[in-house]
Amino acid sequence: MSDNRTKSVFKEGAISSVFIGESIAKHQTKTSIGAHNIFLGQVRADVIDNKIIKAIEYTAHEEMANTKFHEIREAAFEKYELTCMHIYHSLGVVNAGEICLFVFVSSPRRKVVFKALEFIVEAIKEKVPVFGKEIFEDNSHQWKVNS
Amino acid sequence: MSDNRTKSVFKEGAISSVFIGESIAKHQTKTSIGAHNIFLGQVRADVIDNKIIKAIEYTAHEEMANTKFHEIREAAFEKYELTCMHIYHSLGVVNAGEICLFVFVSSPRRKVVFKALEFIVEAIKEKVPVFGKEIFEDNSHQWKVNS
Amino acid sequence: MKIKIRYFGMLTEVTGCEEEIIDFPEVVISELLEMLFIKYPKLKDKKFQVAQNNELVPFKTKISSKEIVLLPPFSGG
Amino acid sequence: MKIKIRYFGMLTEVTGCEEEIIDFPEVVISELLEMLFIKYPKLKDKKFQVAQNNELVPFKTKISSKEIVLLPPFSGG
Repeated sequence: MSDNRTKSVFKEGAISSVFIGESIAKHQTKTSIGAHNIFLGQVRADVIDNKIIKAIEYTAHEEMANTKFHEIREAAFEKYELTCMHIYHSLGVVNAGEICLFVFVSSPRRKVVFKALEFIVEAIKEKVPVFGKEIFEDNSHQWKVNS
Repeated sequence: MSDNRTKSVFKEGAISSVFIGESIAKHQTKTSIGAHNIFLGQVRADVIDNKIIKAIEYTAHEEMANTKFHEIREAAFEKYELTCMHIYHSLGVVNAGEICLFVFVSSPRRKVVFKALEFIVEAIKEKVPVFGKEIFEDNSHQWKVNS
Repeated sequence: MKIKIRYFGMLTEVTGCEEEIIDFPEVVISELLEMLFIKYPKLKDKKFQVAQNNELVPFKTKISSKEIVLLPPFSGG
Repeated sequence: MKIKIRYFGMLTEVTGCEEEIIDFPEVVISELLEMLFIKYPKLKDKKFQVAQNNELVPFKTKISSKEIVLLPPFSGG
């Protein structure tokens, strides 16, 4: 049931709420699923030294990133009883308030989805070579650091 | 920032994927948010003694349930740094594959949303007087038991 | 004293009703339950909790509300 | 031996390029880095990891690929 393992993860620009809604709708034919858990990363308009972040521009080492996404997916299916899993990450410019990361796990039972989702999100942050350039309203920038 | 505390939780029938997508869209003006976490409960078409569950009919002690939802919301805002929180639960008939529970938490930072969402979902299951009647395809039924 | 008693979920199948008003002279919930067990012998076999004023209460609690609620195990979500 | 070296994120601001091909006689990544530190003195102050064949490798690893990648701290999501 670990379908869609080879679908591409990267999407150009922001991930729309309509796309997320449609992804949810597609799972309503899978009647063995009892619980979904969805993580969304949204770009914050942080203020640093009186300058506001207006967007993040994402770049990635795509070949290595896809290898890592695949490994994370395999590890999660191995560790947790999941019916399906989808990961989408933006490349290019994502404005403040827009969504840059969408992770979606589904399982017959709820307890597993919480653990699986956190495992996947933390692994993405740690292991996938994606780089965020935080762009201020005056078009200056700094490089994003994950905490 | 703990807005929408008094909105009603119960919705008649299933919760649509379009409604969920629109809820996500509404949060894109809140640019202090960095992470959303969404739990969706979906009705499973379980097979019991060769009979398939086609739907669950939910009833509730509504006054007590609303009191409990309010207490859970207050406790979650107290315990975790959340920007907003929304809970929706179906009443009436929800067919297999449809969504009956939608819990949505948002925070500036990701670590807190995982803990907060699990806390809220477990509290709902434990403390809110909602009752599921599992209806089989032959219209016989049994009463749902949470595990 | 007239008390409204409400039943939910599977308990409505034992009592055949969602609510009823009973004229009841006693003051403790457990005494009310004893009376209900006589009226509905199968109720004794069911797992349930009692709420008054929107809060679960122990069976030894005094009745302080005009409405007593019998709730089977919760199964939301 | 000609090796393609690729840079990502903030490192591209130090090197002024995203990739370059260097003719390099040595066999260990740390030796390649020593050469890059001479070419780009500011690179020494940057935190980065090295990948070859889509895997992070220690600096003492032998070069076994035509492509070596320098990656600053990851900041996806």
